[in-house]
Amino acid sequence: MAEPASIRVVVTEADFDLGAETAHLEAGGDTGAVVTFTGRVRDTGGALRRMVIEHYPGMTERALTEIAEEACRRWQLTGATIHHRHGTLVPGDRIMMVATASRHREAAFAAASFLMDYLKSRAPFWKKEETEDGAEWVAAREADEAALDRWNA
Amino acid sequence: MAEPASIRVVVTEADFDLGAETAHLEAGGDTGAVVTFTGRVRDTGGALRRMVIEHYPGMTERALTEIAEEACRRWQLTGATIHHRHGTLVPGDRIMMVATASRHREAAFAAASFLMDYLKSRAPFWKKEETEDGAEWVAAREADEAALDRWNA
Amino acid sequence: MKVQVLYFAWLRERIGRGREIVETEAATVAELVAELRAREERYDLAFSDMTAIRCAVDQALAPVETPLEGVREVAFFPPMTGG
Amino acid sequence: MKVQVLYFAWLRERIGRGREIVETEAATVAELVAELRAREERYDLAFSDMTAIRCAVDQALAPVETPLEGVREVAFFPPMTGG
Repeated sequence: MAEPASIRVVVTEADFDLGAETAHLEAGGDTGAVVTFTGRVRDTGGALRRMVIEHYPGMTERALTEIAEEACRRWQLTGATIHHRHGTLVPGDRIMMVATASRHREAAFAAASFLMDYLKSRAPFWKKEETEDGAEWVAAREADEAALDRWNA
Repeated sequence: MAEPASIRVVVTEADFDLGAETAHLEAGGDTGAVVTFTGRVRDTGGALRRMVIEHYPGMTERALTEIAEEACRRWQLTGATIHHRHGTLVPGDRIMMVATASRHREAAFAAASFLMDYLKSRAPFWKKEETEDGAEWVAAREADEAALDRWNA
Repeated sequence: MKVQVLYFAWLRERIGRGREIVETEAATVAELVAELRAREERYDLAFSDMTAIRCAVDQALAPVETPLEGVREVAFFPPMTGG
Repeated sequence: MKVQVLYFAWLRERIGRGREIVETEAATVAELVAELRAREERYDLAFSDMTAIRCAVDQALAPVETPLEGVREVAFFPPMTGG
């Protein structure tokens, strides 16, 4: 039998080290493929001053862990990591990352994409963008909600 | 108009730094999403002693650059990186990585998956595995060739 | 019974607080919302379009029809925008 | 004409060399393969199953029907296994 996948969920104001997180995931002997996704605050034409990310402490960690566990049920993963920041960020800052490890690339790609789709619409984070014209809560994209459908076909 | 995507292709015996490569790709102001894939020598039950990767100098760099350029034509990428090692590796060593950067996650995921599928079957690398029972060239997987079909539907 | 009620993002801003203890006899989350709306205008305005609001019961997403019996924590917030 | 011919992976091992300059009048890659096979048994064996062999002409993948006119470099190798 394969070892159970190692799940790691971190919610913090601090930045992360993608190389170190990936090296950690690679450590299992049966890992042949690691896929990562990194989200970053875009500098939308210089208009954005800062982004504030609010979350729901307690539920956030629970939701992210459930999403990671679901990914491990759907694919044969050796590990899955989610690291999401909250607090105040500026353009260029990293917002979050997911990483998935598996024997082969297909499972790692599918699982990373799945984690992102679910995290976008099912984990309790809210982004507020501040420009010189004021502050505004980011609206949810319909495309993000629709993206979940492909995992339930 | 968007700036042209920055393409980076490296073929070397040396290992790479995933965090540094990703940070390099993130540097563009319009990059919101970076997806990476890392391939690694699996420790298949302790049987594998080493893996030797042969390649076709000249054609390799050309093929990888063409694959990256094709990805930039198909998706709106801000950057694409391919780093592939050759020479002698041992279990646990990293073999290669691709990274793609874009405004949104969908393009970055699709392009990284595309790069991997094409690289597997169209870039001139050959793997030889050495166990205590001898050495054997890795056979191409039919699934890898079939994976190209989905990009030409 | 006493329920801890939490508000996030623009819902928190409109209501003017992030959390409060609510004494209620509501049978469901929907009834709790009706009670809150009847209480003050800022609640009434904040909850005026329930299609723009999501709900979590004891830290798990749940529909507004969910019974409140035995529930400790209810949270209201707009659709999530993480990632 | 003179063409540089390269062999990789098990094809290189079976033929016993990685590259050579071949003097040929072959019109296509397929004709070049026929000439090589006629030359020595190790070539004949190495090229006995062309479905297991891929070909590059001037460093780009190409079918064996490709004309040799003006070509500087032809490479033969098994299906690729990178990544």
